Amino acid sequence: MSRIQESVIVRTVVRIMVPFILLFALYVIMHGAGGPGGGFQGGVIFGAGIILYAMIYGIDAGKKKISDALDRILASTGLTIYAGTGLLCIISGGMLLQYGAVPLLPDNPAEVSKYLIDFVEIGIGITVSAVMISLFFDVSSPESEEAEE
Amino acid sequence: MTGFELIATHLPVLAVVLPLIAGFLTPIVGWIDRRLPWYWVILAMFVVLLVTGNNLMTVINSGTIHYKLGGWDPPYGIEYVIDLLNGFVCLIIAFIGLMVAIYSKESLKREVPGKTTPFYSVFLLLITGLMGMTITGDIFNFYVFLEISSLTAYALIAMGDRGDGVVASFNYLIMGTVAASFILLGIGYLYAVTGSLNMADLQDLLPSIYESRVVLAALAFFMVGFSIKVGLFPLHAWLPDAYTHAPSTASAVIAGLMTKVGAYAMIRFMFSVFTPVFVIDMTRMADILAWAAALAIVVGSVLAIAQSDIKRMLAYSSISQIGYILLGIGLVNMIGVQGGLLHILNHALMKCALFLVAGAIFYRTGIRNLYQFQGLGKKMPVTMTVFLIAALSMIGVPGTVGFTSKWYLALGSIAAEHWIFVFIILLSSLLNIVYFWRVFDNIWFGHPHEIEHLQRDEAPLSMLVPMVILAALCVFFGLFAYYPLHYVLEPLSEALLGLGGVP
Amino acid sequence: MSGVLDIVYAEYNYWIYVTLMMIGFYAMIAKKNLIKKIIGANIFQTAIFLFYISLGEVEGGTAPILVGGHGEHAAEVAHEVIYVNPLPHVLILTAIVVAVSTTAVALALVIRIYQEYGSIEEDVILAARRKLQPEFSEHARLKGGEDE
Amino acid sequence: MIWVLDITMLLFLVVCAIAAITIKDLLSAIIILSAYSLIMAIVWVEMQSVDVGFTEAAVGAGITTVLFIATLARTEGRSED
Amino acid sequence: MKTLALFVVILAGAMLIYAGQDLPAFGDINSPAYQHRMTQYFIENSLSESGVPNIVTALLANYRGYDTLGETTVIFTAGMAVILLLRRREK
Repeated sequence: MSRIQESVIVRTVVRIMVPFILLFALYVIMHGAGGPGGGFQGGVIFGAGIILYAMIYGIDAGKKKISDALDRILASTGLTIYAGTGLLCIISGGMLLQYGAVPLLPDNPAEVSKYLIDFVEIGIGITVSAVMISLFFDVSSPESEEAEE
Repeated sequence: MTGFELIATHLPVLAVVLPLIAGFLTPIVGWIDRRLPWYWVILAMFVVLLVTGNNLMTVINSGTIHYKLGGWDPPYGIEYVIDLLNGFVCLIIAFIGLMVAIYSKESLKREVPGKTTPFYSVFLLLITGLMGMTITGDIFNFYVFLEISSLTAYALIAMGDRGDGVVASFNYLIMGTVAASFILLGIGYLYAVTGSLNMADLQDLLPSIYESRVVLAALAFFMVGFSIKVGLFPLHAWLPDAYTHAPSTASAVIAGLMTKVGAYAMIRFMFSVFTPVFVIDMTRMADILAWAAALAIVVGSVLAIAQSDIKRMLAYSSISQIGYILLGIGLVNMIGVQGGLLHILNHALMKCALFLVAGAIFYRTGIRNLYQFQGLGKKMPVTMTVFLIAALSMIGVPGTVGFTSKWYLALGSIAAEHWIFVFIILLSSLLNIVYFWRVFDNIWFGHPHEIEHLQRDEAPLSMLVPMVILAALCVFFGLFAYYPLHYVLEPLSEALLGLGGVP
Repeated sequence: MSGVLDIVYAEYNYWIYVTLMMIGFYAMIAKKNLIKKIIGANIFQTAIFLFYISLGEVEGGTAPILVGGHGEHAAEVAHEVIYVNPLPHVLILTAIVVAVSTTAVALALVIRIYQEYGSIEEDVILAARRKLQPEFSEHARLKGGEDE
Repeated sequence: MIWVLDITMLLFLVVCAIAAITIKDLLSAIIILSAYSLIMAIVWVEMQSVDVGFTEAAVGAGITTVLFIATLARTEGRSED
Repeated sequence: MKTLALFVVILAGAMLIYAGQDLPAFGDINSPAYQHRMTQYFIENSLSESGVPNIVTALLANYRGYDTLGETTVIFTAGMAVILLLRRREK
């Protein structure tokens, strides 16, 4: 449509870059425990990667990758992971979100909480990226109104 | 540990987590079948009602409940504290939420067609936000849930009248963001001078630095922020439009609950974060609040008389009713505080009922202008009886719950030797009669020419049931005000004023 | 002279934050353009975040990521290094997310308002509402005294 | 003399903020807001709060700007004040 | 309207400056926020109790994990709200 969207250079660069952005996003999510980063930052970057793709290749192409229904389900899934972890702690006899109570490695609660923190960060990442993508699609595309489901 | 004991331990947190989980699973439920979300919401709200009821019973029988989230001792982690005050408010939230949820089925089909699934999801998240604000014992956690409830409220209001609804919602958003930012600022100030975020811990740490200007500024920011949230008089500009143009379901839940929770938060911060000594004697904040509330009572009632749109009239009357609650708190004597707290229950019941009635009239006739209501008394007798009872309660006729709370407020004013407040309460009751009389006059004695063609046409059953229950409760608590007063409010106001806050 | 400079130096963050907050707050309530209001809200909120982060700052402190790796060493190392206060950072991480959510909802509302009225200027919208509903102008007149 | 740099950046923040609310062209205002967020992120990283700086760079300068510009594309780009 | 706004803003600013005199100095290690038992507790125990070296992550996901659950909910709410506002109705 616009000049930028037709430019071969931009299209090629975006096509090459997007997978690396997504990879970096996953790295940021998983790296949250040891350094700066975490579910939010990673989720936002992941969303930004998809948004970049959709900006250059068009909203419809973006929606082919992540449809509205999938997006909605992903947003719920991330929160389910988080809240599910919390409930798992309750079932294991602890308080809500008391990671140490989960009997994964009975002798080392700190190690358990390390893994569960990673797990929870993944949940946050999924929700955040799904919501960011859905926000962009909704705000930017008049045509999404008709194309709903 | 048996399953039952396991659940019993975690009931305090389930009051918040259940609507949360139900809220984000609603899109999936709606994806399975579009008719399911209504049943889903009813189920969720019913379970939440049982949970909060059980919590309040536990508090009455065995004292304050502490729940350590994540198992961390306060102040390191976040703590949930349920005492009489928030147990009571939570029960109101759950109950009004359930009533409105039942009512919403038909009304949403008409007013928000085709969007019921996300609407219910947002509705449940609103309940989550209000619950979380109420239960929490950590001021930053309070802020997070405050934002959940605000965001959902903006979305719900925007679903109302085309154009007007969105503009009202945007204005509310700007005001709400200012309010939330002030509250965040106040939290930051308290953290800067104490290093803590836990309410109980703050209450221990603060008295030694009450001379600090930072603490005073924090209190000022909290009070301004909450005043915007409850729509206290000079800061009420967002409220009439928002209540008028929201869908009737949203009006009922927002008018019934949002401002009550705001008032609760004000009480909580005044008496449980700061101490009565600070708010009453050192800063005179209680006096300021009482006078502002008295002003709101008069101005709200006067402006209500000038309205012809029924929802707008109810919105202005909300401004004056909020004044009653805050007046009671500002009086800071036993009987006045009891009156103010009882008015939380009272106003939630009757204002919710009135908005539901307005919605039912709109559903059947499409009319909101009260001068066109002629003859509705014969067309929709049950609905109009509900309206009559709720309005009488609003005026404060003996035998309704409104009478009891006004009576206590007047006694409290006399005890505080503020005779002017007694006069204001009487004056406002007269003004209430004036503006409700116009409606009664049209409904029962007017000649039906606008809606002549209609036969006797009562609202659908799913709308009638919650309205009738609410009206019945207005009368029930009017006749048996002893129960809430004796079991909850008397010990509560003693704790609030006596020992320096809720234990 | 040096006394004044010391005060300014010791609290310069604070002055900047107050200035930014006033700028944002002013834009929120005085600007007629809806997008400008949202920009103001963003500046207001970021200013508050700056205040929080300044609270956490400790002279000579390092970022709150434990150096020296894992296990038993970590506790020893923790005593040797001064870390800045991590709690304000956590609070602000949460608050940033809240701020972006509010912005998103506000922008969605702006789009809806534009669809309805064809403008994002507050006074044009007000005029359009007056024209659409005769009843509204009555309210506006009655309300005029207390709102404006 | 690192504090000179600090003060310069903070003053630049104020300049950006004033520019963002006074400029009549909304696209420019938003780009300036984005620059403001980025400088803010740098200030925070300099204050040793790396996580928050990272987030602000991703959220404030990234997503918020994208959403603003997407909104502008569907509304109008000029402001009367 | 503009003068009223200016007045309100200056009032708020004056309040902030008034309060600012009593705030702890910038970067002061003796500030109440740093000296509160919480701060030292987090720095010393976060690794042994949560197993992650980044204290901010430990706080975010573990000690104040419930705040983060709320925060994720806020994001989800925003997504739902925008869907509610901008999408046309389902068929």
